[in-house]
Amino acid sequence: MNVRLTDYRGARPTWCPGCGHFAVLGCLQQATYQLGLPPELVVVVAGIGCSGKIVQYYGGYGVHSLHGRTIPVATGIQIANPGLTVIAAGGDGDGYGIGLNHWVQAMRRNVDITYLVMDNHIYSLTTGQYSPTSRKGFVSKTTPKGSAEMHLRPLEIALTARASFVAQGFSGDVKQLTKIIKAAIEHKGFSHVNIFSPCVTFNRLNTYEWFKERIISLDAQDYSPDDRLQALAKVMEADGVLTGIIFQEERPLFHNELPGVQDQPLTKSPLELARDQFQQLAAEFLS
Amino acid sequence: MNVRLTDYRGARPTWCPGCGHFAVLGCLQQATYQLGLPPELVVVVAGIGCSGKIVQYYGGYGVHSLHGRTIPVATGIQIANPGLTVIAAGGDGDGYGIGLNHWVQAMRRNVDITYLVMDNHIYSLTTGQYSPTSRKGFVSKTTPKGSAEMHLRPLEIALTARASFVAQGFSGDVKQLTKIIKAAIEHKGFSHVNIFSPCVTFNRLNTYEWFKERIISLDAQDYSPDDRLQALAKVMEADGVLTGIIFQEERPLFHNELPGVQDQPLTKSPLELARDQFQQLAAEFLS
Amino acid sequence: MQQLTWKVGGAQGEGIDSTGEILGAVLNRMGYHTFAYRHFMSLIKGGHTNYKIRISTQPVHYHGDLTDILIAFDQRTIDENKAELHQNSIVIYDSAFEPQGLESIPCCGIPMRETAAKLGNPIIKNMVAIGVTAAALNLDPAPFLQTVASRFASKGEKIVAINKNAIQQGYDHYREKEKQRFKLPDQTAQEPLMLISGNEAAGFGALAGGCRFLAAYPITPATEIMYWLVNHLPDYGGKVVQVEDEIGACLMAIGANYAGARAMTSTSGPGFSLMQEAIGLAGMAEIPLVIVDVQRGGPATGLPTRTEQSDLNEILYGSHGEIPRIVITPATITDCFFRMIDAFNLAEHYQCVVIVATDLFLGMSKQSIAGLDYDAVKVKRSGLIGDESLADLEPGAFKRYAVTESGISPRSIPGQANGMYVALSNEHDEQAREEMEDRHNRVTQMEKRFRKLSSFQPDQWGAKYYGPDQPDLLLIGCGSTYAQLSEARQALEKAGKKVAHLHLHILAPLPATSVGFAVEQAQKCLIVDNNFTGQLKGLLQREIGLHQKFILHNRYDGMPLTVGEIIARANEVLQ
Amino acid sequence: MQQLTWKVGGAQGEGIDSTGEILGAVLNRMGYHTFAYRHFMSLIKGGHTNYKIRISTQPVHYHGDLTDILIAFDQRTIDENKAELHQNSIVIYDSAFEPQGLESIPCCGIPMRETAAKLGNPIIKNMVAIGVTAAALNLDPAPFLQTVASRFASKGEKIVAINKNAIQQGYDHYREKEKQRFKLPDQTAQEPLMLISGNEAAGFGALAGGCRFLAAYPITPATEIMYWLVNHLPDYGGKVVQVEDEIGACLMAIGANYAGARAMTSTSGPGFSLMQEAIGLAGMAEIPLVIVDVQRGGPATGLPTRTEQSDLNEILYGSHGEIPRIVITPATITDCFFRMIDAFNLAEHYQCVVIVATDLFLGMSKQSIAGLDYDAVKVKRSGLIGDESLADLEPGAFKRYAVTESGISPRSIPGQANGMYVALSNEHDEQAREEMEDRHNRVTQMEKRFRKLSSFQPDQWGAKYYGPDQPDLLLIGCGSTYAQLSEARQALEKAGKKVAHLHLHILAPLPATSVGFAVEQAQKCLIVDNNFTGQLKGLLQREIGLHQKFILHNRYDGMPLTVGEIIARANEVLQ
Ligand SMILES: Cc1ncc(C[n+]2csc(CCOP(=O)(O)OP(=O)(O)O)c2C)c(N)n1
Ligand SMILES: Cc1ncc(C[n+]2csc(CCOP(=O)(O)OP(=O)(O)O)c2C)c(N)n1
Ligand code: SF4
Ligand code: SF4
Ligand SMILES: [Mg+2]
Ligand SMILES: [Mg+2]
Repeated sequence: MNVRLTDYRGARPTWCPGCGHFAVLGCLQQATYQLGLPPELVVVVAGIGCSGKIVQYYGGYGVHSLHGRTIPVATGIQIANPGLTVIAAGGDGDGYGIGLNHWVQAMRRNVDITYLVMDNHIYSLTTGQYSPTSRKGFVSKTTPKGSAEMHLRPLEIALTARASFVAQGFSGDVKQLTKIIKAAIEHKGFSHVNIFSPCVTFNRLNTYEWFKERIISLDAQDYSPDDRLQALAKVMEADGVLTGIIFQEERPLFHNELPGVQDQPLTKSPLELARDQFQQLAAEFLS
Repeated sequence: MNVRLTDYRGARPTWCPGCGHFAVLGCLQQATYQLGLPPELVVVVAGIGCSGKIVQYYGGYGVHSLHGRTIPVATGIQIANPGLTVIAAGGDGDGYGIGLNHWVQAMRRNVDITYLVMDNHIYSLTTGQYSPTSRKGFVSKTTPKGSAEMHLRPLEIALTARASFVAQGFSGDVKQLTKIIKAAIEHKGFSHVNIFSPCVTFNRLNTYEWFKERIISLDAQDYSPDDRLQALAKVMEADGVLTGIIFQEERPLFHNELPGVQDQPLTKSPLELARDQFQQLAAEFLS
Repeated sequence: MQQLTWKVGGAQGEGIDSTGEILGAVLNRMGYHTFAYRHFMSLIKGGHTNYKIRISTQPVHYHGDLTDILIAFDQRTIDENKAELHQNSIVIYDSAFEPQGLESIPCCGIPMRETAAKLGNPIIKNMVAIGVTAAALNLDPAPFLQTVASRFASKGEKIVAINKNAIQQGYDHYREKEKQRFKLPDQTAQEPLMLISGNEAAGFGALAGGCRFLAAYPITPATEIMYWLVNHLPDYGGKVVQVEDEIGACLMAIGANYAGARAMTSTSGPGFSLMQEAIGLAGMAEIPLVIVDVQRGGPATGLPTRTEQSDLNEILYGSHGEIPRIVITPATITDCFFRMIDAFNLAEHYQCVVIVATDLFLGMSKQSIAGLDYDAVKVKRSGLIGDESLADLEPGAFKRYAVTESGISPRSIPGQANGMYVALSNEHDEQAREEMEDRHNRVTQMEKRFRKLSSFQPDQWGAKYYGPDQPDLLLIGCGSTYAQLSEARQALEKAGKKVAHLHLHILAPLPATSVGFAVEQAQKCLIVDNNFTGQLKGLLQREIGLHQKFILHNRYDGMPLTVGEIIARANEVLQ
Repeated sequence: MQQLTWKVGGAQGEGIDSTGEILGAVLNRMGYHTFAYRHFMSLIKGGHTNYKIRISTQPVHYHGDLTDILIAFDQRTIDENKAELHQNSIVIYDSAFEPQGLESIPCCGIPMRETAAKLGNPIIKNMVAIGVTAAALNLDPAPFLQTVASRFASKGEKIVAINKNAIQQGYDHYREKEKQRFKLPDQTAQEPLMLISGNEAAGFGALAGGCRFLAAYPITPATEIMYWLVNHLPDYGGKVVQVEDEIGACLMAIGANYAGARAMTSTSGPGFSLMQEAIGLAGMAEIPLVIVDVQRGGPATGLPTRTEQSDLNEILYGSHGEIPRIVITPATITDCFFRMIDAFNLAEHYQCVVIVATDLFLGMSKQSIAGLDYDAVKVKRSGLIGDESLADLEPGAFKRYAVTESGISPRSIPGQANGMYVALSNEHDEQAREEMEDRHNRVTQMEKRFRKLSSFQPDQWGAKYYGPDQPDLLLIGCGSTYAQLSEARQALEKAGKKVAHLHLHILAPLPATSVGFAVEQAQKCLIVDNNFTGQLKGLLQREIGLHQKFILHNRYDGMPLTVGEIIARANEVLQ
């Protein structure tokens, strides 16, 4: 196997110059490259949003799913063929708004996928409405007087929904982000990675500077990500604006826990029933 | 105003004898009666499930909504007329399965409603499939070999999603449950009440006894429900099986934070524009 | 054909279903053809439920209009079922109550509850009823005793003994009290009969058709498909996931299909409505997808325990925008099995959504059927590009949505080197890497997607014609109304009427040639719809025209159609 | 009618829209009738976008097939728009590039970017383009300078000065270089014209129709309705919520309606698909509900920035089970305003779902319209039972779903004493307290719900006929194709053809009398659909019959229809 970094290139990105999403794409390409995962074994499932276009710009297999529907599609792919590396990727609106339920349930199931949320605190592709992670008071096209809602805390939800890997990165720190994405992919189980990925066109509040001024990096701290409650305390203390690997544990994987054969992917199981198998099944109906 | 307890009676319940949901109905009737809320000012919005039938048996206004869709309907009613007491009620499948997203978002918004989840750890009306709160390994019609998923922790999610009131009751303790429901209704903001409400027909595991043996009541403890992180710690420590008021805080209400008049309900605002209002609006389009 | 209909009714939670199931099992084992229909309510205990079995020497696909033997545990059973009784019926009631309103219909009280109570458990009055039934049918109680013994074996000897005792006492009670006995003809079927419901048949058909993944959410009356598959798929390399909702279920199935598995979801109306957006994704991204909609009474939560064919419109026209789709309406329980195999083959071949529309009546009813033919099961693979073909291509040259003459493009599966592409919900070009708004490309791709089905020939098996050419009246139905329509047609034929029957097994693409020809030929057409607005009639009007020939007969009270009402309406129209 | 078409094109993010908006605003203020169409892509920067304005002395509802003046910032603008150019067009391009492929079409290079760059900000090349436009149209630059001054006032004097300077220099450049100038006739409209988009008109219409609550989720091309309402509803006692998804949005609107507010949701295809189940709830529980579906290119995510009338099927037939519904298709921007008022009155009167189907073309285009008539706005209340009537009843005697002759039952609002009831998604009886599976009740309630609309007379304003009786060809369309159809009809008439035009403003219940009569009369009918499968044609076939008369002309590349293609097709058919 002789992969080059360029093998992970898809279409030419159309994001605005300076968009945080470039870094996420680059780090994902780096991470999969460094891990030596051939692109044909990587499937990116993306939502709808500027963020979701990452699937078009990454070079592997992919599904550009519906708005908010990355996780169930990714889950279906992962269960069907656990030999693939499945990455779900989308925006904060996509994942924490319309798609939140799928995300929460996938975490407690511990589906073996990596979820990258490119969190710019705004709906960008639809040209600027507040999102679930926008702070209260955020002024946007649909909140001309400021949003009326307290923002959602993705890391806290991920922790209490029992994600087995929870991390946060920042498009302004690609070294750390690459490291995090690598660790997330390597982690067996649901890896939740929230990424502060500024929208330079519509979000004038949560800019690179805004994040830089506030972010506390766990890398610089003496922190061990093995206690869920402590992780929660840490996240609350930092008001959610911290980066690094926040929590990690080993837990049985959903596709292994589901009854059924484990030694080969679903996609490889023979489709035809042998005559005796058929007759045995039919015989169950004989009263 | 001269309300009697019988005024809160609706249709005759068809639940199985011994069903935990009877207690929830009774306590809700007691609570609203004791609070002196005339039934015409109470609106119950219920989901689909055995639990959801509570709306038919309670005597006020009600919407028997769709499966998983109590919260948005209740929110619409509450915003339209904050003079009403709006109670959302449904099962664990309804609220923590299909309907989870609406619930999480309503908590951070702090919509001023009370949400009663009648949590029997199973889908009952559909005659016994595991639910999001069923423990891993739970055997049901759809999990003949035991469920493959870690269960959802509603209290932890409620806490991290920033519910301003979080409590848990038990159908086996109607005194405490009535007290909790009263407090929940009196609380201004989103009140989340999870209620262990055993299904005596389909859930042979999580019986009254099962709960009784495990429940830790906060009432007997020196506990003050004013610290979110501490509440989380408490809940985790008890593995979620504790009762009482777990957390409460005062926070601005969603309908007040939304721009618009606050002094009268939406439903009372005049529907016709005066000529000058109309012309002023039209004039905005003159270039 | 000799036949008899039997029904037992009481409150939910009284073991009505198991009474029926045991009788059905014994009769089926004896070689009788049975068809059983469960009537129930959306509550767990109380209310009224009944279980009806039609017993025949020939295959029957319907439980019959009338009831010969009614076993009533309560007055409500009599009230709700009186209309089905006739002068030769007998009502066997629990003498714990005094039946009202039976007028001249023969009846016989048996102390069912009392007998059971004396045996220590009033709930086993249903076993007493089984004994009563054996006696009334003039059958040897032995096979019933055996069946019960094996069913309850795991519960211990004591339980078995009590139950057997109850049967025996019921048998004796009836023989003591009542002379009127129905004599079933001797019967031995050629081969052992399977007793199977439409839902089970659909589950089994899916497995046989190569399905290895089901993602679904529980909903009446579709959940039995899930039950069957969760109990069997894992043994054949498959998996089943109960998802958080139907949106997720449909998308999970789409994901698994994308990854190369044959995957499906099963649901009923409310869940089907939630899948509308996802259906569009499968259509746009050309991902095979099989959906079974076991229709129930609508709208909204509607009548969850009743039957209706009222999702046809949404099945045919749901989802925003436009995608090609195949809609199959199995007509019988055996059909449920075979049409699922077709569904998977077609979904893969045409890379499109295939919706199999059954209903509560077909899905939850149980029928004795002659063994399913293994040799008739054909899993046909198609459209998948091989590793070698991909290896022959320049890197990146593979065109997932290549514009071909057939409209069908080669499909790669994740894991295949050099086959990478993005399955997009946005419009896209052949290359399938990024979204594409270009209008010429749009036209090409839109036409390509819709061209796919031009090679599909729904007339091959999508419309079946029974009866004389150039009939005075053509009965037209689809799906589960088959049984009643064919019985009605036969009765009308016997009565000397020139009536034919056209039955639709495929609604989209409509077998328009066959339908058009049949309609042309007929004087008038009576379209039988199990819904309010006449959705099948609407479809035929839209696709065929000739509105003036179409007359609607529809039923929308949640019950399956009766043979009698169709005959009556046909006679009315023929006048 | 004198007229001229102007278009500016470039990459997204180059200020193309504001160029068009400023020109539109100035012309509108001068009393010209304008119609502006925005062509854009589903990305934020780059790609190709253009803004086209048709300028006329008479009201126009469409931006025209051709382009007289094309201002091109890049070659792609020329490539994508060349087909609209004619021999008398002029292409004014930024001399930063060398235009290719214009053959004999006159063109003129102006250093737009360079001029802007010299002024210190290359982005204001769009202001240079405005100056160029003023010169090309032979207009005084003053009003442009004023408009820009007031638009940018908040940004400070320096910015204003640079922008004005850019306009002036563009003006001067063009006058120096180019003689060819288009002369607009003098024009002063009777009254000041409003420059308004279909989405704004729908928002304003909703407010005027009594809407006080909007719950919605952002989606192109519907979000502008939300913008308008969020900026205005709060001042009139209303509120707007951006919900977590469209399922929640629809249900929140249902909740608010149940509570007595006039409430709505607005969306486009993908969101509309997600609302299917909720629509059934409103139908079953008889809760008024207004939904606006601003259609876009489908299926799935499809072509989010392009127009299509491809949700008609789902609008008409979506949701499982059966509910009565009203479907309104506004034909013009003014119509968007008034039909919203109708929608709210009808939803309340019939206690049903009213779907207003517009599309991207109608929703996002901006037109100069003569002032909306305040006196034509009528908020009609109906069906609400008074407190006194409730007080007169025995406690618990109020029947929310009373079976009336009209099918319409009295409705109480939470808070009203003695009016308590449960709005159920399950089947229910008149009393509306608990679910009810009884079959007779089912029939009664089903018939009651569907009887409601029998008093609705869609023929009153749902179908409008233009042109001669007994035409050789009848053009039929619905919604936004009105403009092109009516221009085509007029052109055909001028050419001596006997062509009429029937336009549908209501699709359900279909104004079948008018349509049937018109179709009967016509030799042939050309049905114009802005979708692939001919959804309007399908509807008419289903409801009217006479298939042999129907010919389809459809467009499905995401663009609005052109007048020219309709004329060409009509001539073809007339041969
Ligand atoms: C069902 C549905 N509703 C709405 C939309 C419109 N839509 C497209 S992207 C988007 C929001 C994107 O925001 P986010 O997920 O934060 O991604 P970003 O653009 O900020 O990267 C919305 C609302 C849609 N495509 N589908
Ligand atoms: C969209 C939709 N999917 C599925 C169903 C079927 N359904 C009805 S109730 C129910 C589960 C009820 O479980 P829960 O909410 O826990 O209530 P319980 O009966 O246990 O009180 C389901 C799946 C439905 N009505 N609608
Ligand atoms: S709009 Fe924002 S999120 Fe979208 S591409 Fe531009 S910078 Fe990135
Ligand atoms: S089935 Fe369970 S939840 Fe439903 S009514 Fe009976 S006991 Fe209660
Ligand atoms: Mg975002
Ligand atoms: Mg439950």
